[in-house]
Amino acid sequence: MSEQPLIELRHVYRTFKQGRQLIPVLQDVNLTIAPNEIVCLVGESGCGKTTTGKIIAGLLPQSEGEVLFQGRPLESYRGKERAAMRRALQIVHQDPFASLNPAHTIGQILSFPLKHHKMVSGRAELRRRIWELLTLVDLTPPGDVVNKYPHQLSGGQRQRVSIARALTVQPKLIVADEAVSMVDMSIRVSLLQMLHDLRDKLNVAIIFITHDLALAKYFAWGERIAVMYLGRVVEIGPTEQVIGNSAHPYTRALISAVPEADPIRTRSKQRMKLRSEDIPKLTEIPSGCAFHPRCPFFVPGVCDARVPTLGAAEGYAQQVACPPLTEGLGLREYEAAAEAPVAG
Amino acid sequence: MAQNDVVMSVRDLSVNYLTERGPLQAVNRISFELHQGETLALMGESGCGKSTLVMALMRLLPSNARVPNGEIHYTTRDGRVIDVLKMSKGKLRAFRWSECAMVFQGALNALNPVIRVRDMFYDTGRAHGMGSKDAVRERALELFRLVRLDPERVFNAYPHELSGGMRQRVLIALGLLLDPQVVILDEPTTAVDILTQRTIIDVLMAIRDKLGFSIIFISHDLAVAAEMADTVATMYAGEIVEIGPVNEMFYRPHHGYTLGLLEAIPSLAAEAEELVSIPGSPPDLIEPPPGCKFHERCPFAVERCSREVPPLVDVDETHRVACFEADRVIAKARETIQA
Amino acid sequence: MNLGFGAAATLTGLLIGVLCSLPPLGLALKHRLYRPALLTLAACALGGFSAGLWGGALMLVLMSGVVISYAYVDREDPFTSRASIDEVDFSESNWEFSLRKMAALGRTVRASAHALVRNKAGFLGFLGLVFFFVMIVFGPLFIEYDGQPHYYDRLKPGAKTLFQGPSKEFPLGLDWQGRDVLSHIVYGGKNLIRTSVEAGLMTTVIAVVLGSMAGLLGGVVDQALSALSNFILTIPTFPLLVVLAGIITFDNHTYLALLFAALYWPTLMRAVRAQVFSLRERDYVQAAVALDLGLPHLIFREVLPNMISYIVVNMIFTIRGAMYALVGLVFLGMVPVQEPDWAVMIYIGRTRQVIFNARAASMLLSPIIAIALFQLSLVLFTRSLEEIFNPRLRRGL
Amino acid sequence: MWRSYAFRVTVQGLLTLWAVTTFTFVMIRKMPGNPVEVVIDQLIDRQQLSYEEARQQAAGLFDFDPGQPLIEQYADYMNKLLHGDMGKSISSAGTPVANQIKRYLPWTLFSVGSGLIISFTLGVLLGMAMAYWRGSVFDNVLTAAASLMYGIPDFIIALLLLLVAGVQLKLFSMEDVLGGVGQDVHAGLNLPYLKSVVQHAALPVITYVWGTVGGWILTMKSSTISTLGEDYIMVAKARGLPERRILTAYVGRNAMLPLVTRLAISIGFVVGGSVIIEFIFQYPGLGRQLAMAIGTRDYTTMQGIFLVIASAVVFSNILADLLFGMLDPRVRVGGEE
Repeated sequence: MSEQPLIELRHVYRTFKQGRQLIPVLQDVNLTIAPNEIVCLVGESGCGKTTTGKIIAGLLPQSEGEVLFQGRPLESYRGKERAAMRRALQIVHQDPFASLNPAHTIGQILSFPLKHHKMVSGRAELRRRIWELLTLVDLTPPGDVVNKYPHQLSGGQRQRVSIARALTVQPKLIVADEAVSMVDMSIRVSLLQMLHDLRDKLNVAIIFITHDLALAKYFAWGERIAVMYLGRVVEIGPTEQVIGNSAHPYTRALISAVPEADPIRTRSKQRMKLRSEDIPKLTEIPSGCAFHPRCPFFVPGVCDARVPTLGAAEGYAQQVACPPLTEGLGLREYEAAAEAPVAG
Repeated sequence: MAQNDVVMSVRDLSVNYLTERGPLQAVNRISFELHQGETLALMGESGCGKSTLVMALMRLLPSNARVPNGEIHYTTRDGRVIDVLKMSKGKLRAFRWSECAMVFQGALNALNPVIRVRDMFYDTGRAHGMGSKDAVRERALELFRLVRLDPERVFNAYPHELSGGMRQRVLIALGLLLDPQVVILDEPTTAVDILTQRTIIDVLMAIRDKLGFSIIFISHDLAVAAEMADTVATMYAGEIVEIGPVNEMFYRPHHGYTLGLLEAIPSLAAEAEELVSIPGSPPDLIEPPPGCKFHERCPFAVERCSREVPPLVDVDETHRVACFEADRVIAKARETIQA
Repeated sequence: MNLGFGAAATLTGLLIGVLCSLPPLGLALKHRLYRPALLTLAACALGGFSAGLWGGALMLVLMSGVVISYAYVDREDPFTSRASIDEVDFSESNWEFSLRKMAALGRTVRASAHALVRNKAGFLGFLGLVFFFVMIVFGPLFIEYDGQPHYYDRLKPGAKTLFQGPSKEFPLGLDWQGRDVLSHIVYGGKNLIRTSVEAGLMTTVIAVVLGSMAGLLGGVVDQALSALSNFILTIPTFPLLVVLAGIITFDNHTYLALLFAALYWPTLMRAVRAQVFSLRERDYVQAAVALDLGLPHLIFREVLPNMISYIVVNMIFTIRGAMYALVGLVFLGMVPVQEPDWAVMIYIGRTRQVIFNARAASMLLSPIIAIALFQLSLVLFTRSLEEIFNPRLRRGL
Repeated sequence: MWRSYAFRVTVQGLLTLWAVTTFTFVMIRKMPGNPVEVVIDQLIDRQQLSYEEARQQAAGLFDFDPGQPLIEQYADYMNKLLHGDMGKSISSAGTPVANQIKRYLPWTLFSVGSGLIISFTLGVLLGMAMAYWRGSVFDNVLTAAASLMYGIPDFIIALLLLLVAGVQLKLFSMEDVLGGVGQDVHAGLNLPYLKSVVQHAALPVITYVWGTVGGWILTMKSSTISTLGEDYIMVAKARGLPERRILTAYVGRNAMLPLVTRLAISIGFVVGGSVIIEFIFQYPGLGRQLAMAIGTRDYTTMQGIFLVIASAVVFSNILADLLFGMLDPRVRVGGEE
């Protein structure tokens, strides 16, 4: 990519304190997002995708490593530049019921950032801008919602307001953290399509965080997907490749496990058998590749010996963190996997 | 009885909630039959009445709910037919769990946090005269093995010591303790991770085939229904708008809402796809719209839909739909869905 | 001439009130809003009468808002237009803008009034508080304070004995010196209530400031404040007050209130801190942080509006606690006796052994019932407060 | 984790206790109107002593030498305290404060303690019943009654009891209810004595119950209501468990959890929360003694009683923390949030 990345994570670590224990939530995460790009972060609960999103949005400092915005570390921004940088990075949360302050009307919620950052001059322009924003997120006519309180709107409408609020400050990047998972499925798609349209119209990049592979595939078609497991990115690359020609055994396991809304196909799908169904606790992350105790392609002495880093693998266009693949050993089913699955 | 293997037959069942603004029609004139060993999936979005319906089947409705009309007939293994809605309190208590058990969403707190898992099994066993604690224990450990849990450890654990997926499986085991004929599953795979969801689906299907009970499960996830169900019913605004065998429903939908849902679900297997969402939002159930409740959001709606309520009519022996424009829907479905 | 609080409960005050009612009244009549017009007149007159220019002006603003909110309903809002953005006119004159703001204020007032009336227990409490307010402010207009002792040789005119039960002439009877109990009730609540309210206000201010500091800043500040509050919470408050009273002389009511505040703040502070902590994690606060709206916005726009009912309810309970402690101190004789005062009436009842005098019942029961009623009103009133401050309940306006 | 949790809680409590002791110590010595000077003045006044003589006598009374530097006094005081010596009373010259406390504490413990037990039991039972039959006449009447009781301060109730039931209606004679025990009975395990004790404690106990039961009722009701809404109650019903079992192990136990902590904390206030009530009923408890000590400027007694009250609160807080850990398995294992 000749263009300078919008956001770059370099060896980012994040730990949380729980009692006296330190819990590593993110380990050595490297990620670049180009302007106007869509990247999906996919993974199960506890894989660190939300933490990554919060760090990118500037809501959480990293414990170690660097986060660069347009080539400079976030911490190096000062004064006006810092304010502009903060505004450029916005977040849309998962829960439409918690993301809007119940004490204010929709009009007020949108006017606070517009007024505070002097994005508009004068009342007429303020109201014009609110009208514009509400139309932009398909809340038409705006008069139906502008004077309402959040509790008077449906979940989908609220999520649109959240997006409009993020747009008030003309961001360059929006982190959408499970932004549609609590919305009814019949209207999810329209929200996703709206986000796509906004990306095209307003030239923003979107980081879309989800646990739903099919949704990620739909949203990031033609873009990139990163799969995370226990605080690390295990596979990243073009969506068509990651989904259609997955490299990492974990990604393969996920894809084989997902049921499909197609009775014949879903019943005839090949399921991958894991060696263990237990997800390790974050306090006891296995050595080497964190997936090795469950991985059916486990190679003793390789997978549990060294922590894999993302790299190219033969036959795959994406990057993958799997020693047998990156070191050219290839995947061979582990003998024990043929036996009965281990009880949970 | 027309068919001998019907275990549960629901006719014309309605449930209203009393609210400040007036009665809310949560379930409206629903009828269906559940056969032995059949898995029936009730599909629908939040607020469509699916939870209310299954609560009514076990008479677990909250105190502000009323059942103005309807019948629920249950056939026991020895052929007796029970009217669930007319049962006395004592008989109802015996009916619950031993004939018809329910698996609640395990990620929420469906297990009493202050007592051990084993005590919940003992309680249930004692309440239904299962004999000694040892008998309960033996059965529980056997069930734990079936649902792929470490029997001894889980049996003596407190709920908070178990992960979400494990709790869900404990609930499944608890539901099967008394070998019921019907098991109701409430969103069994919602809010659990993908790989855990896979385990639960596999476990459920394996023990269903082994023990031979019938399942009614409610979910908003079409994919799970596609995988597990024999029969699928779509619910919209308190009504069953379409019901039929799983392949019929997924490949030959006759109702605009069923088709709409199918067109809104992304698939992993497909290449780049065109998805369409259903415009608008579900209607107010206190003052529902006249005619077909879906007509305001339906691309197939004609003038008649806003006047008359479409009756549930047979498409064929097993497939029924409540839509005036079913022909146009199926024609459209043939274009978009390739089986 | 004094037009401020000095004009309270005088003809001037009433006149101020009526004058203040004229603008909204005129507007209401012009729009044929007769019920609001009547309410306006009553509210403004009462406001002026009870607090002079301050009350009158406040009512003038509030009632204008109410009237405008009725009259403003049909006004066209550009947001409702379905035309394209270039065809809609968003400009608004200052006059229209202030009208819109006034109408919003009026709607809030109306919603609060509805919420107040909706909860029966809360409304009862409100009426109780209004009763005491009216009694303290307007009582002196009609009842003269009877502070001089009367003795058997010169009984109060119209009295038969020193301790006289309720009669037509003396509705609450006479006390141990033959003085009119009613007058002591009317005059004796002011200091007690004022000190309690001051204590409640000070406690709330201290608790909210420290609690928000602990919650928002965290770290060392939080730990230090938590340790301090834990320490104070461990000390039994009332015995400490009693001990302190043995050492210091409480002759200044504001000092006393301050002392209460110094001992009572930890409970509320911990609650505020916990609330701030939980609110800080809310998504909408996080969004405000991401939008870089600044600390004042976070405190005053995002956090406080969602805590206000909680804080006010707690303040009322603190007022209640302060009054309890105050009466207790007086009862034990730990505070210099200053008449007229409800608590002092009970204290005298105890020290003069009239507790056991069956005829003195009225003199003792009157302040007891007054205190009980006031405290009960406070507790009941809190029921309405939650509804008043909850935006979810402001529907349909 | 559980061990260290208990340890942490205990250490915190002891630290607080130490802080309270030091605070009282400094307060009594450094507050305006120096109590030592007050006593010296009194002695000069009453016994016509010279200042030096009075100072020495006062020092004897106070059990510390006001002339010493504060830090030495403090070391001395703490040393004695650790050996269970709380000094001697000033007003009833020579009686060790510890003895006085031993004499008055049982009365307070008996009256407030039984009040607390009755009040808690009543509150829990009624609150739970009200939550079960929510919206019924029974619930509405009791809710109103509970708010009423909760709204009125306890000493007001005590006075009303005396005035209305005693003085006006003459339901009992003052001799039978005021004080700790009748004068014509001999202390010991005999029936007349016990009867007299119970009779005299009746009014204070009724007052405590009246003043606190409303709070227990309302808390238990709301706690039960929120428990009844939990999924596991629904599951228990679906499992066909008998009502009684659901009521005890499922609803009761979970609904009681928040109340148990409050009960433990209340136990701490049993010792000190009764000054006014004991005063009104002339009940020979610790609270009344504290008030008397203040009235007579008996600083050593004051300090001693205060310390007892504060330690009771500290220990009950520790108890509350530990008890909660025992009842709720989630706290027991995790120990952290």
